Amino acid sequence: MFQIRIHGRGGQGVVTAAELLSAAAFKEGRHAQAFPSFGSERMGAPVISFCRIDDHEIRLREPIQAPDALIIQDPTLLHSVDVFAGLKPDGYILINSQRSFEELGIADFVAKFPAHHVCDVGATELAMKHVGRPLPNAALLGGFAAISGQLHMDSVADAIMEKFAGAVGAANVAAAREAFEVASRA
Amino acid sequence: MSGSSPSEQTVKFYQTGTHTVGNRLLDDAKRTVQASMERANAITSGHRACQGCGEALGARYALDAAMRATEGQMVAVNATGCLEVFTTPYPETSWQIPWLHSLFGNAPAVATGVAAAFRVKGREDVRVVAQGGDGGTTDIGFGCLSGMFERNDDVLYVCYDNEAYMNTGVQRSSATPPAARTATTPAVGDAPGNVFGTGKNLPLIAMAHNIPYVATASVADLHDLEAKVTKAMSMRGARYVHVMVPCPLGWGSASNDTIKVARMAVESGLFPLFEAEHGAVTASNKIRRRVPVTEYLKLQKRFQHLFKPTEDTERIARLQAMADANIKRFDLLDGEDAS
Amino acid sequence: MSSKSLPFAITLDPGTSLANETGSWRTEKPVYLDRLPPCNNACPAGENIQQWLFHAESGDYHTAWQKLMEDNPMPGVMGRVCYHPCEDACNRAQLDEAVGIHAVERFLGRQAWEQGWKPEFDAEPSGKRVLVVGAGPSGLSAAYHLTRLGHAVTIREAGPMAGGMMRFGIPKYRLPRDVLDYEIQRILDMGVTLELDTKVEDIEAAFTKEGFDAVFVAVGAHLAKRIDIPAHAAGKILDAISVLRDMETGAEPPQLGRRVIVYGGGNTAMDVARTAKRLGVEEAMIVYRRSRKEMPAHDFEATEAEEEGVMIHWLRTIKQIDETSFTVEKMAIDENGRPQPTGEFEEIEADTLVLALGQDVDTSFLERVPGVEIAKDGVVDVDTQMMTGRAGLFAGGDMVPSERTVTVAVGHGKKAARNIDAWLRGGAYEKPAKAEIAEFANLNTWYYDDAPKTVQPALDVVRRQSGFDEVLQGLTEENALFEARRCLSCGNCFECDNCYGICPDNAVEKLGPGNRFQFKYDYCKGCGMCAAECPCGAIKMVAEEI
Amino acid sequence: MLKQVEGSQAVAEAVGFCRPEVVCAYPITPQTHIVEGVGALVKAGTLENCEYINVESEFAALSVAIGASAAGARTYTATASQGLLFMAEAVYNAAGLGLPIVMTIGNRAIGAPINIWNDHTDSMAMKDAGWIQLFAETNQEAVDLHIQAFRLAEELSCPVMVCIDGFILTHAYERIDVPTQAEVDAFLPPYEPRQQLDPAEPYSIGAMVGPEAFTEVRYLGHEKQLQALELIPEIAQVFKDVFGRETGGLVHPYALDGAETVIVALGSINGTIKEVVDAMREDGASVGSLSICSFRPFPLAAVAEALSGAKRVVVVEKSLAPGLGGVVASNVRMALARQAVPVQTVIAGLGGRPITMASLRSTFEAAAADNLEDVHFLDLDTEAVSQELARARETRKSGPTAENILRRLGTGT
Repeated sequence: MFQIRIHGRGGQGVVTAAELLSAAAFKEGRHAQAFPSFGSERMGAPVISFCRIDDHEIRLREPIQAPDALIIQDPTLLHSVDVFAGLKPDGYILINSQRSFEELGIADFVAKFPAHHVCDVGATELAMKHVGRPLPNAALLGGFAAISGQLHMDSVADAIMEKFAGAVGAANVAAAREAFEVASRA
Repeated sequence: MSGSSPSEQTVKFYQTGTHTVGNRLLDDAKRTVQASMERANAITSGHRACQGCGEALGARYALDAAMRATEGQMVAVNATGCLEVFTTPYPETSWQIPWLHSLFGNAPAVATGVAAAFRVKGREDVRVVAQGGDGGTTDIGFGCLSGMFERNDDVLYVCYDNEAYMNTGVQRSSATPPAARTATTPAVGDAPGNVFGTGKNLPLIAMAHNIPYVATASVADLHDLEAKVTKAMSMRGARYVHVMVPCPLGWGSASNDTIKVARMAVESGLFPLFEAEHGAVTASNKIRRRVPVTEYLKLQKRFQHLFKPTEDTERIARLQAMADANIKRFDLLDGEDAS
Repeated sequence: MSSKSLPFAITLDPGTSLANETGSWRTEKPVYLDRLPPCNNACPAGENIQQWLFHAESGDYHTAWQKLMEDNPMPGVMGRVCYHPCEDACNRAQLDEAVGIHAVERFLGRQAWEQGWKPEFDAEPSGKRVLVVGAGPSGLSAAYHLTRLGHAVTIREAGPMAGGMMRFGIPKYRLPRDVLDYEIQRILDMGVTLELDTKVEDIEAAFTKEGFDAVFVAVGAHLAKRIDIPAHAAGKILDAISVLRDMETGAEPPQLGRRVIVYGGGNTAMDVARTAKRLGVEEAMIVYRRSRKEMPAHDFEATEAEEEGVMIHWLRTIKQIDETSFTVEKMAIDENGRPQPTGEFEEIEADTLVLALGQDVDTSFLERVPGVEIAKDGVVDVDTQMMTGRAGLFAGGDMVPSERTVTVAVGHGKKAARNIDAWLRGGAYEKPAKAEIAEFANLNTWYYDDAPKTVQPALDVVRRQSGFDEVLQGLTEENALFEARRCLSCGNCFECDNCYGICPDNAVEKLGPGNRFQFKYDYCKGCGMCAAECPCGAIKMVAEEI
Repeated sequence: MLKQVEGSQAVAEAVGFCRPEVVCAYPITPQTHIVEGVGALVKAGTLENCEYINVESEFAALSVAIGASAAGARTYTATASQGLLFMAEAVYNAAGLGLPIVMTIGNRAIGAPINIWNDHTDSMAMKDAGWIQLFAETNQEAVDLHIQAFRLAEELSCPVMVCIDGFILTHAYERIDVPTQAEVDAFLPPYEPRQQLDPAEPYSIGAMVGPEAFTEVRYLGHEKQLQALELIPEIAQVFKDVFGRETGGLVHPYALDGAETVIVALGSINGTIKEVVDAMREDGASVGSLSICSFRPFPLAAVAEALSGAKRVVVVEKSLAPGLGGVVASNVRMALARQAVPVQTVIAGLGGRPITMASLRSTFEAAAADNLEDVHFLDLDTEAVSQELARARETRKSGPTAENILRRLGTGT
């Protein structure tokens, strides 16, 4: 079972990201379970969502404490929340940032992980470029597909198109695909 | 009250004029439903209301009128209270119409549900009348009532106002008038009875919802009561009729004075009779023979402390002022008396 | 429907509470009753006024008239000349104004004439013959009622015309003669024999020789009272009765000169003065020793007289007559209401003095009849059955002790007829017990609409001074209907449905038009609302015996 | 048809396929997504002949449902937590009148302290109101139970609550086989009311019943629940025939063969419990679990039979009967009245406290070693409570407990 934990802030589509991941996995015939860190968070407050992916029915209902992957939609969280808590030693880290890990001040930490497991992508910029709004979640899913290999970019794209019809969907897919490219090159 | 064409006269100048329930010479249109041998008797005999119960009378008038207006295609919903208790103690019911009792505070909402059910079944010909006492209407059921009004559901709500919780033994409600003695506003101390400056005026609150029709009525004018219910049933949407029904037990009035007491309330101006449509007053019934409030108060033991051992002129004056205010506000006097 | 399929106890079949007979709660129970309306109670002729108004108010004038005719054979006359004590007693007077009963009665009389209605009655011929002496209101009424009861009646009248005081005492302008003639004729048409100019001298002979089974004498009071006034040279002095009689019988009207003094304060005095005015005298004066308050005449007659220009000298007595000058002394009323001389005098000029001081009965023809008692004031004594000391001889009208009005006379006629009938059948007439009076307090007048009395149109004064046209006009149908409908129906259910409508327990059963209502005592809790809200006081609460 | 969909959305669709005629909506987390979903179906015209009524309170919501149901309409509403308590009077009334209303409960804690997260206190507060209470283990079962609930309610003329864990199920996106309209129509016949308001048959419904008949009325209500014990498995069977899925029924036994320690629970926590059971079995422990789907009526016989082989029973429940312990545990003990089997209570997940596999496992192992106190509060911060108790002992005016603890934990304001 592959478990993803997504960190972000209210309004950044953190819950939607988990939903899209689960939808993409579903499209690949897998079982998936997405759920938010339930609460009454408002815009801007730290938010967590979860997604489990497996090949058979998922019965487990506990929050993900030892994730296989982390998606951090907002680098400012690095200093306010213990986003890395419980991350498996060979886990994956995807951070939404154009800055280097050094600049983010986590170079030493990420160094402990396999190089191709950690990546930062300027997803917000990509979103601005393609969608015109600073919503990094869809783009990050492309990045996640690239580094984790858990999902095909196409199923991520399908999931996005299903959630956001028409132009908005297409723009998000474009952002995701570019993020996919960026992450693949890294 | 004027006009002297012979046809007019046969009605106006018939001995009983427009005031009795019916009479042998009046054409049917001029009689009340209750004059008819074929009346519905929505509430039939054998109910357990007290002697001289104004509510039993008012309810039969209201519902029989509604029955006529709907040609019998009608359902009644009842809040908990005297009316419900005295009409349906197992194993007998006095109702001869489809009738539902759920709770004290939810009659308007239940009525909404009933109306919705008939609407969805394409039976919009079946109309819904919800009813309750002043407690169920102005207090515990107030939220549901406001909701029903606000949604403008196709329900006529009739409040039988006897100005206290009679079913539980005469406790104060928000419809209890100032100075009235109840079990929870006893006639003791230096300000005996209910407190001045309290209570709520539900007809006016109903009007504030902008619903199609609001009216006040009284068992003192049964033609008027019937006419208003009939008019209400000719409309769709949320409608509200507030009927004053004296309670001999709770008011300490003689059981045979029920109609007289109600009449004095109207003639003194303490209980104005008026109609309003979409939030605006459209008509008011003129006082026929104005009387001072004392004529009304003296008939009831609940106001006895205003007269014994000494006359409480100050509070009586405040009650008179309330009546005078109504008279002014609702323009209750005819022509020259008005000045 | 059956409740088998229904949830137990929570859901109930309609109307099942009928099994719960709440009548057992009752300590008092309502009962319907007919109280005696004050108008009926006050009517000297015993008319059932409320009942004939009840029919009139529904526009059924024929039934109303027939009902009226059961007690009074002359509605047209009565509606004009009766001083209507019924209206004085009318409860409606305490609400706004009394119902104009007389006007409706007069209207019904008019209807009967126009429609040619005949009184409906069915009585087996009794084979008995009754002689009525005197064709005045009393005699005519007796004859009428005796005929309704199946007896053969002969009226003997000393005078040339029937009607008695209705003709010889009441001027045309109050009672047009065509009305009088018509209603008298209607009585005769029922089979009554009338013999005019036939003075009965021998009552006994009527029994023995002619074989009448009973005799009713009602010859009235025709002898004018006289007084002595000191007169050096008396001017022309007449009596009121002769003046009024001459108006009917004389070749030409009586000569009264330019100025007339009528002496007296009764209705007759008023009639004579007003007649004089109509005959063209310049000054018609009335001299009366008491004040308006004490006069026996009805106030409206004095008022009408004054309207017509009659000058009334109150508190005066005539002390002396010298040709055309009359010395009168002013009087003053003492604490006992008696007039006392003041010693102050005045002079009044007049050509003629008409005495209107009342009448006495001519009882001479009865004095020979054994057993007949004559009272001290010259009237005939009768027992409660109106029979004199002579078995089978009855008397009534002005000649027996009572108020002297046409209506009282008509009432006597009816009462006598009933007694004579009972006597002829070998019994005694039992007057049915009176129901309790419907007092104003018994009514709930809220339910009656405001409806002031209709004013009968009156002839303008000029025409009243110049001719004998009837002063008061009749009502139109609309007005009569209106007036009839002002009746409060005191004490008698008129089916207003109030009790049926306002009973909180549906304990009143409506029996349909004309059949009134009945109580369902199984359910009546005895709250008393029906009695309290009955407009006319036809429901009474009575204690349940426990 | 398989979908990756949010639990609330799937339930909304399933309810829509049941063709409710009147739906009353009042928002309260975490149930809101469901009535929003149904509302959208009505607004879009997908769900026809349905009156969707926005009311002013939960009390009104169920009251409107009562009126609609009494007038013969298939009626649905949903609520949670405070909302369920606010409509409590109407909850009893609907059952007393025998109205087949179906209501979803998005299970949530009851304040104070105010708390929007999941536990079962709300449903438990109404467990004896006369309604049937079915608890869903998964979102698939949540969907299926609603379809079964309408049939059950209408056959018995008794209201049914379908209880779904708030957030855990209502807000989870999962693979769910959402049925088609045709399938539901094949399973659920049109509503034929046992009684209804009808001018042609003017009954009085809701009479006042005195001592002379009240006990009988209550007995009949009890009898109705006993009938449900028969009917629930039958309907589950019919459902399986139509949909090919085994959901609903009275209880779901899991790995009971030779299980000495059996875990009993309601709702979604059974998923995690099964994982724990599997893990422990792999390590040779003889544990199994029993998920109770029908809490009212309580399947005494079925539970007794399922637990007949157990040496000990641990009831994990998301509700607390203060002063007693476990509500479910008490019921299970009654089922085991004739078996000398210890039943222990584990109070877990109150107010949304995560229930982790680790905590459960250690607890079950302690139980298996007969080393678990009753009543056990899972993951209780003993330090926090003991300090607060000490403080309270010291000062009379100790202030509000909740705020004190938060302050101490440094998460308060």
